[in-house]
Amino acid sequence: MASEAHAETPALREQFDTEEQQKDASTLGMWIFLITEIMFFGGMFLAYIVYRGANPLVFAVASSSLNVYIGAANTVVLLCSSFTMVLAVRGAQLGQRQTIVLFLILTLILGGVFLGVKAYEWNEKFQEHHVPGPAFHFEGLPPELQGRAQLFFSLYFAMTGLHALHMVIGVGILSLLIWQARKGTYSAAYMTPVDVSGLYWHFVDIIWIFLFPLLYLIDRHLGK
Amino acid sequence: MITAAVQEREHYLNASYGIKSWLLTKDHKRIGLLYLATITFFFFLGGAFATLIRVELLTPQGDLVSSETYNKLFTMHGVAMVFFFLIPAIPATLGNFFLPMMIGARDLAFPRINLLSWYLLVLGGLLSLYAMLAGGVDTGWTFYTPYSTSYSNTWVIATALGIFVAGFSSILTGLNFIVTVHRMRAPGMTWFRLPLFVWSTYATSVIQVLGTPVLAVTIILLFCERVFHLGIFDPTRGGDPVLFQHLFWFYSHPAVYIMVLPAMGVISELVSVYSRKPVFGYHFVAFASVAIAVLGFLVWGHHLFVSTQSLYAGLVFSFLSYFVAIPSAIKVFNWTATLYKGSISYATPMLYAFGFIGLFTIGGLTGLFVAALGFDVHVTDTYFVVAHFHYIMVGGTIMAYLGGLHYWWPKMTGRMYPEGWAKLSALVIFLGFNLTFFPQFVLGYLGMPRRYHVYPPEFQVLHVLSTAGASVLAVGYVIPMIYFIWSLRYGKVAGANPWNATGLEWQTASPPPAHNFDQSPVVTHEAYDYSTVLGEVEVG
Amino acid sequence: MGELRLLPEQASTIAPEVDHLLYFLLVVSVFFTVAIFGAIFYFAVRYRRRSEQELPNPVHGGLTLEILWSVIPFGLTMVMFTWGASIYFTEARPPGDALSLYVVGKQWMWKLEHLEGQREINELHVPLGRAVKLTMTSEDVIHSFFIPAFRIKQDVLPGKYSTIWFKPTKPGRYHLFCAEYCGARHSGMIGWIHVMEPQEYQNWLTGGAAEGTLASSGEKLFEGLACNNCHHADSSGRCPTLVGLFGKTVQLAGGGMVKADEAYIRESILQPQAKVVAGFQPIMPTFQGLVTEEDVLRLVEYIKSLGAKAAPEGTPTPGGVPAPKR
Amino acid sequence: MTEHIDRVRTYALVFAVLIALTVLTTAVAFVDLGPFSVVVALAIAVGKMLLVALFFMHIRHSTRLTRLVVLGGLLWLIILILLSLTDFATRTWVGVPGR
Ligand code: HEA
Ligand code: HEA
Ligand code: HEC
Ligand code: CUA
Ligand SMILES: [Cu+2]
Repeated sequence: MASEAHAETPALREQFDTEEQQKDASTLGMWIFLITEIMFFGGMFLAYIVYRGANPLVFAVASSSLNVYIGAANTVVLLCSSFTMVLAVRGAQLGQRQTIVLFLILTLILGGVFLGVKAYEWNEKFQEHHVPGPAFHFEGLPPELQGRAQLFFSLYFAMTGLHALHMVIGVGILSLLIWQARKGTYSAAYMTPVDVSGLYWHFVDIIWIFLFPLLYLIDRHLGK
Repeated sequence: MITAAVQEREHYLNASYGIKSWLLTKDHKRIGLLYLATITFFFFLGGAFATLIRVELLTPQGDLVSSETYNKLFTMHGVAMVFFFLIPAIPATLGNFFLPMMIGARDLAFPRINLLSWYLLVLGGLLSLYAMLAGGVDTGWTFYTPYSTSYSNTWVIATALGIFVAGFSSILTGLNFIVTVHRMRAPGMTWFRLPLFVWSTYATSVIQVLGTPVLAVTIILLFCERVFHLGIFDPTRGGDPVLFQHLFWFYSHPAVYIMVLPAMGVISELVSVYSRKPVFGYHFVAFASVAIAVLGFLVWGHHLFVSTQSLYAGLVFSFLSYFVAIPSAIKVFNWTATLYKGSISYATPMLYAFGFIGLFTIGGLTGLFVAALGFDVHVTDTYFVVAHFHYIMVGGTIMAYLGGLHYWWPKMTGRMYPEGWAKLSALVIFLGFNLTFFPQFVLGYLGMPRRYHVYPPEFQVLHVLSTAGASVLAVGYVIPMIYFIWSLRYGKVAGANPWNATGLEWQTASPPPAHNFDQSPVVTHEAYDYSTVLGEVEVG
Repeated sequence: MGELRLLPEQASTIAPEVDHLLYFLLVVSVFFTVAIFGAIFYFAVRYRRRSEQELPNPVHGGLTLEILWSVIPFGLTMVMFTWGASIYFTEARPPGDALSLYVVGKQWMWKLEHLEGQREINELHVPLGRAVKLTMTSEDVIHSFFIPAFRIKQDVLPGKYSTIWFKPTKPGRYHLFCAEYCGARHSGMIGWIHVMEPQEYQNWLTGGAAEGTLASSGEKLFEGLACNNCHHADSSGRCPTLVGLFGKTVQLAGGGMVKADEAYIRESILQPQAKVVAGFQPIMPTFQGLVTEEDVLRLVEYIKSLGAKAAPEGTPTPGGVPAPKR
Repeated sequence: MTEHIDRVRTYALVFAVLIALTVLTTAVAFVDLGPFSVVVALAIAVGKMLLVALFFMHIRHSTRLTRLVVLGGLLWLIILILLSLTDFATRTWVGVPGR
């Protein structure tokens, strides 16, 4: 056996020399993962810009049909969850097990609320026939502009859908963290998973910070 | 240095036994071998499709297969070769195996993620394979809409999802490499002491991380359009098929540098070792890798010159395309200059390196042809383009890959390959390759469109030449396959450093121990300082 | 098996230009290829390893050398860029006096229409020495209109118009290919371009059994679809007049201007509400689904001809139909 | 990297500003600002992003490398969008359909 290798613990895997090296590596890894996410959503932002530029009026009309108050409320919910998340990470930095668990659970609940509201909104779209496809119908637009309205709603569903998917994954991660935190896995010395999950959660929040104005707010005055 | 008795010593291959010890391994070296097996499979699969394509094109009529089948053949050929062979080829096999060793690390930063990324490649491969067996897919490897979303009734979704999953594998590999190079270098291993292979693999990883997600989202949107009837690219709803092309090529152009940069890294190693000289202009070659990675992201629109993309965008993209040529030129010149006053050995890997430099030059220069707007209008979507990219991908990357495989084979297995056979096959491959693809330049300029199942009879002579070449080429590829397997048992036992190479990977036993080094290395020299590895020397 | 050629026939004004660029590119590449192959070969022989323990002196890189071999190739590439771009510019802008023709691609055939009303499938007859401009669209997927002898190619997309032009310089029969993969019979989507002497072309035009010019069938459609109920020759009523519209710049409601080209007229018919003319109500119904792409082309041609009537300075074309204004 | 632990007050303050900005951006949407509607909405969104990234994601205390990674990611997003717009934004300039 190699003389240098040491017994492996979660706090220090055998490929690393020091805990600090390991923590740095994990954090860097997470950030790199997040920039892949930027590019992932970036593709859809590009599509959005191109189509909004080509059909400003239709997009304004279509986006005015979304409920701003629900959107805003959901933004607040998500921001709250970011706040509780950051407190959970802080708890982890201080090695306070109770605090971690408490705030992670709060974050989880808020994430759940966000998804619930999103589900409600989606359901509404189904009832209003605002879901792209053969049954699509958007009142107030002439038949030949229905297609372009579908373009808006296609983007709406793709963007909020993929965002929601990220939330669902986040909820999964949170559940895992809660379970582990309760077991007492995390301490001031070893809290990297909490830390990097926090990064992920905030990132998903940032995406929504952009989706909200783009989908709900811009050009409402044109839509009237 | 340890050279004695390979058999008794414990190394990564005999540290544990059984299928499970392989399928659950976290050792980057074993994972490298798992990749090797996987991509070899896909290479021969893609090669089988290529063989059928070439046989079909022997005659102008479509007499071997139907049009539908032919279209599936070139699609599956492109998909298998690009996504499941060439993109993972060098980084995931040689990179996985040697990158940690070259920087003096015990493993990659995230061994579990490394294993996961192999599983993802296999999963993606199986999905695509399933699609191929279930009925195939016929959109071309470029999946242009609206054909792929609304018209094709083949297995588009399974294939696309396969590529999506494989994309994750690629992202994770890239991420792992970047973190490893930043955080795991041995003491004394500064950035400018890194072997050039590490530099180029690092640059590749940057592309993988920044580009692949865009392909992922493009596939997701395609998926949503085909399955959920969303209408992102659908022209009947005001969507723009050219937007799809932008998104696709935003990834797929940089992806060609994913395919060639690691190859360039291998060549830098080979040229240095077999002329026993440090790579001429080390810093320039190192930075050229990074420059190619960055500039490579600015040129994707050169695939869209006749797509109804705006004239001005065409100008911008053509202009920027020429910037990528410069770092490539720098590399070629520096490799050539490295040979000057060297001590040049004709070992097989070096022959492949010569082949690479020559064929890459031809492929790259014809890249300049197609980057010229007025010229590309005539040759785009003809065999000229087919020849251009095969020159780089087959003549270039595969040559480098084979060169690297021969070079590191003793380290990986502890055995030498048979030199005579190896030289022979290198020669066969070189000749077969040129006979296959050179005529295609002429064909393309004459106007032979690509993806054509039947063609006007005046093109036949050149097609026959090409097919003849492909048969020679196939033989050339089968020979190494055989002798590599043969050498596992009967090859000469290799010492720790049969080539007198300087990389850290050569300072440990062949095959290496499970943790790579018995003692963590400390680096005190620049890369490629051959005076440190040759015992007594004759200064020449 | 046919004869073995190395270059395709040169049959348009663009073809020699592209070929000249090819020669330049070839010279540069052959130079570099020979230089590099030569250098490798020479060094490999001259400096072959003579003993196993040989250690050459390291040669260190020089900044001047690096700069030299970056700057010289860069200069050459800029020549390539400019040259290529200038040809591309020419290709992108059809001359004003070009003969107008229409192309509709569909899986897997080319439908071509002359202003005079002749319709052809997978064949196109054009006069020698006269610039020809094609306005193209597709009914389904992307195709690409490719004539190797003319060295031109342009994709043909569903839902929008694209343009290509050429000026044949040599009579004969040339391949027309579809160059963008479009499904099962992509390789069957081929045809012929016949370049004829102008007189012969005239005979061909008059000889064919055309049901009236493109514009006149457009006029019939215009009446049949009751466009004329709203659009009158003068701007009376609730609708803008279409006379003299083509080529004009139109003021849109809600600000913005648009040039009334083929694409705009097509959109006005299929998506009237997308761009509404300033001062008018968006009452025009859509004709999407009621008209085919070919019908739209006829209507467009009719509206263009209205433009020309109002502008008598338009030069008459061989077919007798005045050319559209520049 | 030595651990830097922010005070709860800092987080609470940032959080409060974020909520305020959300209310603001929603309210502004009902005012007709013409083309500035987009500008204001995006400016506020960018502000919020910065707050989340700097404070909640600790970029304030992070290494140079991490910052470089983040900036790189944003730069690449800009490349994707701007270079694509060289096409979409100039489609009508030549005045020939499809060029
Ligand atoms: C590994 C793969 C690889 C690599 C490295 C490249 C490298 C380059 N490619 Fe290629 N390309 C492909 C794979 C690759 N390509 C593929 C797969 C396609 C087709 C996809 C499809 O449609 O299916 C394609 C298509 C393609 C097109 C579109 C053609 C068309 O569809 O019409 C263009 C256009 O600009 C292009 C340009 C270039 C350029 C300028 C380079 C440059 O990077 C080359 C730089 C190298 C050199 C210049 C040579 C070395 C230099 C010297 C020896 C010194 C002398 C130099 C000078 C005088 C400058 N490529
Ligand atoms: C890494 C990428 C890669 C590689 C290695 C290759 C390798 C080869 N390619 Fe391919 N090729 C592409 C990438 C690649 N190609 C892509 C992206 C396209 C475009 C697809 C599209 O249009 O969508 C393409 C398209 C393409 C075409 C154009 C088809 C068309 O447009 O109609 C042709 C035609 O000659 C061709 C030929 C070959 C040949 C002869 C080889 C040879 O080098 C292969 C040699 C290898 C073997 C022959 C395998 C080993 C031998 C055996 C297994 C023997 C046993 C064989 C049998 C039992 C059948 N390729
Ligand atoms: C019900 C009345 C009506 C009918 C029928 C009608 N149009 Fe129109 N059309 C209008 C009005 C009103 C406008 C101006 C407002 C707008 O742009 O939508 C207009 C605008 C146009 C324009 C743009 C004119 C400009 O100045 O830019 C074109 C072109 C056009 N119509 C063509 C047609 C064609 C071709 C048909 C028949 C196939 C047709 N129209 C049928 C009412 C009509
Ligand atoms: Cu039409 Cu290919
Ligand atoms: Cu490219």
